[in-house]
Amino acid sequence: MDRNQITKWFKAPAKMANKYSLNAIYFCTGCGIIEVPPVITARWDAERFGIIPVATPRQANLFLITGYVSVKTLRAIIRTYEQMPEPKYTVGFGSCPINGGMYWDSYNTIKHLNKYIPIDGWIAGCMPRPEAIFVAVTHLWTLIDKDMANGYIKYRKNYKSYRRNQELALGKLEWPPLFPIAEQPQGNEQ
Amino acid sequence: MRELELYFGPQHLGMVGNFSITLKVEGDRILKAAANPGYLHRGFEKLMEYRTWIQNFPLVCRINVVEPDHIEMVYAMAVEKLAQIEVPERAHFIRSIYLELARVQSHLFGLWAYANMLGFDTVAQWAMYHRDLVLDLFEELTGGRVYHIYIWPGGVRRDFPPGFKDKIVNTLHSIGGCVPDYDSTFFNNRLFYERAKEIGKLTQQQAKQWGATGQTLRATGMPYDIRKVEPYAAYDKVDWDVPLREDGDAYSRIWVIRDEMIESVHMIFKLLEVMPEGPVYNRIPNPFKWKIPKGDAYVRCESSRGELGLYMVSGGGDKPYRVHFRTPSYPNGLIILEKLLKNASIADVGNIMISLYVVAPEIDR
Amino acid sequence: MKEKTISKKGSILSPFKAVNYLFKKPRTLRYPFEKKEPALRYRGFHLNDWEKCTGCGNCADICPNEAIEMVEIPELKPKPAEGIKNERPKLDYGRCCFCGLCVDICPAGSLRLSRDYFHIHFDTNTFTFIPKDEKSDKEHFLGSEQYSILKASLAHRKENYEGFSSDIEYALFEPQRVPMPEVPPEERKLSFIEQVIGYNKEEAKREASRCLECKLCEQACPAHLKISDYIKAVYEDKPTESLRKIFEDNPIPSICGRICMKHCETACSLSIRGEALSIRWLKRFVADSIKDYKTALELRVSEPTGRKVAVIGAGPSGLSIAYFLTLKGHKVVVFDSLPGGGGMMRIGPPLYRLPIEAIDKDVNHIASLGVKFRFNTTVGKDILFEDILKEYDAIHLGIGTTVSRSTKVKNIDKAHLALPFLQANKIAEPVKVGKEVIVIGGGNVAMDVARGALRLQHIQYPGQDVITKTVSLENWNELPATKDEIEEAKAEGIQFNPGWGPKEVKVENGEIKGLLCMKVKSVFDEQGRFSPTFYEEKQTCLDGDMIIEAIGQAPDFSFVPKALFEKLEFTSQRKVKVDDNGQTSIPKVFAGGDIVNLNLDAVTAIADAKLAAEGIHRMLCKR
Amino acid sequence: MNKSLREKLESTFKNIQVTAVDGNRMVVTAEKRSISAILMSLKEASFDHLALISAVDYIEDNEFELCYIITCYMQDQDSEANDLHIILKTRIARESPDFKTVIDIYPNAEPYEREIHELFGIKFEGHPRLTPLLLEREYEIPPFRKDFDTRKYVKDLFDNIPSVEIEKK
Repeated sequence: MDRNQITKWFKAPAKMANKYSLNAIYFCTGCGIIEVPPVITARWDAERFGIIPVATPRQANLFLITGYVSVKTLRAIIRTYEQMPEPKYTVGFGSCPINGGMYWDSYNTIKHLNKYIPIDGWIAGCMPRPEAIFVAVTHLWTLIDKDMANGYIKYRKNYKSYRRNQELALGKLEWPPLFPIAEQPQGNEQ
Repeated sequence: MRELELYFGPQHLGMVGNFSITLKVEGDRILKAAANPGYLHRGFEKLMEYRTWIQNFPLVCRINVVEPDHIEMVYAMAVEKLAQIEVPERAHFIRSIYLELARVQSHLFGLWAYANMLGFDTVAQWAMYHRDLVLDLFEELTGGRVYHIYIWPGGVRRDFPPGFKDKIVNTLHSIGGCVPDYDSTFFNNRLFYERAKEIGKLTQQQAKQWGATGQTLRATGMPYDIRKVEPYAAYDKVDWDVPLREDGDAYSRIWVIRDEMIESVHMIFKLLEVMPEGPVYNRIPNPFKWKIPKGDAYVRCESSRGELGLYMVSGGGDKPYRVHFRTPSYPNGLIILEKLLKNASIADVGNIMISLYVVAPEIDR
Repeated sequence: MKEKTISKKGSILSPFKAVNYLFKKPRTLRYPFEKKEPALRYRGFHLNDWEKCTGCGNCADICPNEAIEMVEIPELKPKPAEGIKNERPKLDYGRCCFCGLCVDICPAGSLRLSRDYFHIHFDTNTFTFIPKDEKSDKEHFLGSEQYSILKASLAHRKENYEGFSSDIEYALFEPQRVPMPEVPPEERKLSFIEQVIGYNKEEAKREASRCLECKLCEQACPAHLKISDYIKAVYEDKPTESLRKIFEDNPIPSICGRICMKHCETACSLSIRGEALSIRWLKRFVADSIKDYKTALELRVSEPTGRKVAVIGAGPSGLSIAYFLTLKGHKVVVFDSLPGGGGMMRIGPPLYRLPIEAIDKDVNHIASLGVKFRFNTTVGKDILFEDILKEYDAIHLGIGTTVSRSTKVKNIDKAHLALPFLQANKIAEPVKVGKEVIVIGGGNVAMDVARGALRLQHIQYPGQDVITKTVSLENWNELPATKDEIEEAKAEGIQFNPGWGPKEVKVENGEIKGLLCMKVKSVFDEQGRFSPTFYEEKQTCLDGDMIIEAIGQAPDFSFVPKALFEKLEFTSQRKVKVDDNGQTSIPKVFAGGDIVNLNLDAVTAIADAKLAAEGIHRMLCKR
Repeated sequence: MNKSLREKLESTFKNIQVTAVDGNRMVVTAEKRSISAILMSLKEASFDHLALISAVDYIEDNEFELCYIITCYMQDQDSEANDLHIILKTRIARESPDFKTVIDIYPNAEPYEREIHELFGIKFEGHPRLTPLLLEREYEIPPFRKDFDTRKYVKDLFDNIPSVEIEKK
């Protein structure tokens, strides 16, 4: 740790704490999850980077969207994402959430994940290797440092259009909006 | 006590894979369980109708991320059967070795999941580490860690790289050397016995009735293994045994997994010894013009979880007319799991599910 | 079925054996300080060698995910004749699944996968890129000193880091062509039997199945035939449909299927690492497998327009334009001094390459459409050009090059000229040849002459020792004749003397005794014009009792009246100048074939005719 | 076994075609109404493992084909039925895709029939729960039918969802 790092700890302790304790939500959304067990176990050991899997979204601040997202999973992902406390970061794994990947013509997978929830970083590969996951984490650190991993703020600000897209893909959503939507002043719980 | 409905998954620590079970519980006791798959449904069988024969080859392995290799194998087998393509002798051996490596890898993954779930973290770490060593072998052979895209119609995609035989032997020896440690830490551990014995018990009659295959069936004492019943690749070229257990509970199933792994390693050694030299690939026709005559075929192979079948219909064109995969997790996850969970306790859901080795993407396809 | 019995319950203490792992070295890879190199076959990001890549687009066609798109690169120059497009693949890593099918199908072997796999970015637009490699992109491919994993991305890659690459053994295309059955050289040199036997149905189908449908050949073909379509039809066992596709652009497939210069096969993407598709032989197969074109094609001739077109010369361009214009409803009359159609095809290619029946098949079909042929009619002698000009609405000149050039060295008047020699052999009484024939020239005509002379020698002196040799200015690598021709001639026993220029013909007692030659210094001058220079002191004498000159031909415009001829404009390469419609500087007069183009072959003549047919049709409709 | 089973089937049931495609495979084509009886008799003949129920949409014939793939678990080592599999095929009309469930014969038919109901829209009479299995959205045409064009569907639905970034002010 160089001197720069130490001064950062003094200047922005919350940010530093955030970035070095990324708690990843335990949710196997797609096939990229197969590389997560090696990453969190002995061979690669993600704890060196401060990443540990946690059981519930309430404890998590990192959401690894591992691969393709089917329509049914999208509902679960949105639910999970909305339950995570801020600040929260999302990383999309592999080709599929970027532009559909292998399943570009599937009737049941969504093609551009960033139309439905904000994504802070994407990892190329099908699927990304453990090394790429680590490098992605270091990139995420940089983004957090520079305040560029601001997906959750985007989500709050543009919630209306995110919600509209979610409804377009999923039909009616059974849960109330997370943030107030200006034009339709419905109940704004949470 | 009041009945209530409990949603188990898809985001749940006890759930491996994107799968969910709706439980109707009374207190701790499960009255009724309904599997709720579909979180990973991509409509493979529909997508394949839109892709040419060779374009399907990289697609199919994505059906099952834990063990993509057997899916490649059934696809290649079905195409070879429909198009009547001969496979060179050496390719048969390479396929067998490769599939057995895949079985070892997949069982180690299953062991990780099971040990992790039962709280044997040490064993889980070992299993995942050793699985990674097998993945390194795959990477060397095929160029991919997880999706190998290696067995294609007509043979295999590349021959062994130089010195690969020794690498297999070395890696498997180093994994095999740890078997006593696994045994003492996990398999012969009293805690494992206590936590798994009599959990999710299945009689042979029930297993047959509900369409079980693989170690779910073999743990009830039925020596049903496609590699013996209808030998494919080079499985009839060497001598090997089908590991069996009698009790049909989670404990037996995990023991069968262990024995199978060891048997696979022995089989690989035997296959490496008798493997002939020669070509490994009979060139398939030009992929842009390749048409397969009208017909249908059902082929099957023994994946690490049971019978993996593929029913494929060709309409005489450059694309399949219909494909349907019979995946072993399908009866395991949708019938047997539901039946076994009845009257079980909530704490045993993960135990039963992982001992049945339910792999969600395989069910959803 | 061992260990069938359930093992013991186990001990609660046994797991403590694992304690000894506390004293072992940790297995964790301390990434990124400790690294594990990806395997040599790793399938990472793409590399593309832009110099090798032809832009054929096979990778885009085979991609199951439509991740590859061919994009035009304006900086690159397309070279259609060599089969190179200025398109290069563009990858979308939001689609790619790293399966490597694109690598296995790449005919050039230019597309490979590297062992790089890092690209992490917050912007999805950065996931599309046009792959290059370290050869053409020094900026983004860095040496190990500058390369850092933490910065690695599609724009920051390691050089010389190739992974999964193409292997011809495992390629998805078939590099070997189906061998064409031929009469062996020892047998064929004894007579004028047709050398190539032709594919049967099975062989043709097998050969057609090799086509990758990249259509580079269609660009290279001067007449732009729909090659991949007609080959596909051959593969699908639909010869009629195939013939229809051919006739859209080429009305003389039986001729072209034998003697075409196959520009298409040079461009064929299979030829880069294997053998080109036998496009010409497949065309021949289609033409031969259909007995009667007319019933197969069911061509419909348009309503008569009442316009009349005169075509001078029944060669490939004349036949083609007659065909195209007749279909459009014009009345066409073809004049030719020879007794049959085909023009140069009728006299040039010897019988072992192009039998008369094959020519007549095409000519008769065109005649059956209503084209009137007036053979044995020499324009300028039997009918005057001026009269034709008056009588017809348009005239097409497809007269070809009918006068053989001569070297004009000393005593050359004793030698024979190529064209009369070939013509006599093919459609008249064969020439009496000597036992030792010298052919001057290194082009295809010289090969025809030499191989024809050799056959005549064997016929006229059976069982005796006979020799045919060629002398040419160009050396081995520059011989203008095609490789196949040279190989076949060599196999038959023709001797070659490249790099020698004739000085004089040695004559004793009025009989040829040999040819005195000088060593050639250079053939072309600095501007690339033909102007040979010689080492005067290095001389040799070739023995021989007969000399045939085959050094090129010139057109014969003697039938054109002087006043008109002066109006006729020529290009700097001594070719008749035509505009975009195929029209010469004389109104109403169009031209095509060898007098217009530099390729001097049949298929280019057809291309000219197609253009002129459009031009004439447009002109006639306008009035 | 192969031969005698074939003879037995042909003698018991009328209007069925039995073809042995190769050594270990038998294709039985039967009419809709005799399917349960055939399955019953096959089960008695020790073919106790229903491996798969599949449906194929033959849109040109305006019919669905249901395929029951039946093999047998090893009963005894010498049985020849061991490596034999039988594909039992029947056609049903596309307009009225109704069929009877076979759960009473093979209990493991349940999820297969449920899936076919969902993806092909074939109704199985007597099935205890024909609820959605895999799909989340509702489709006008069941997605595995040949007239459902997934590429068009994707274009119409997913490609028309606007991206969020554009609207940002």
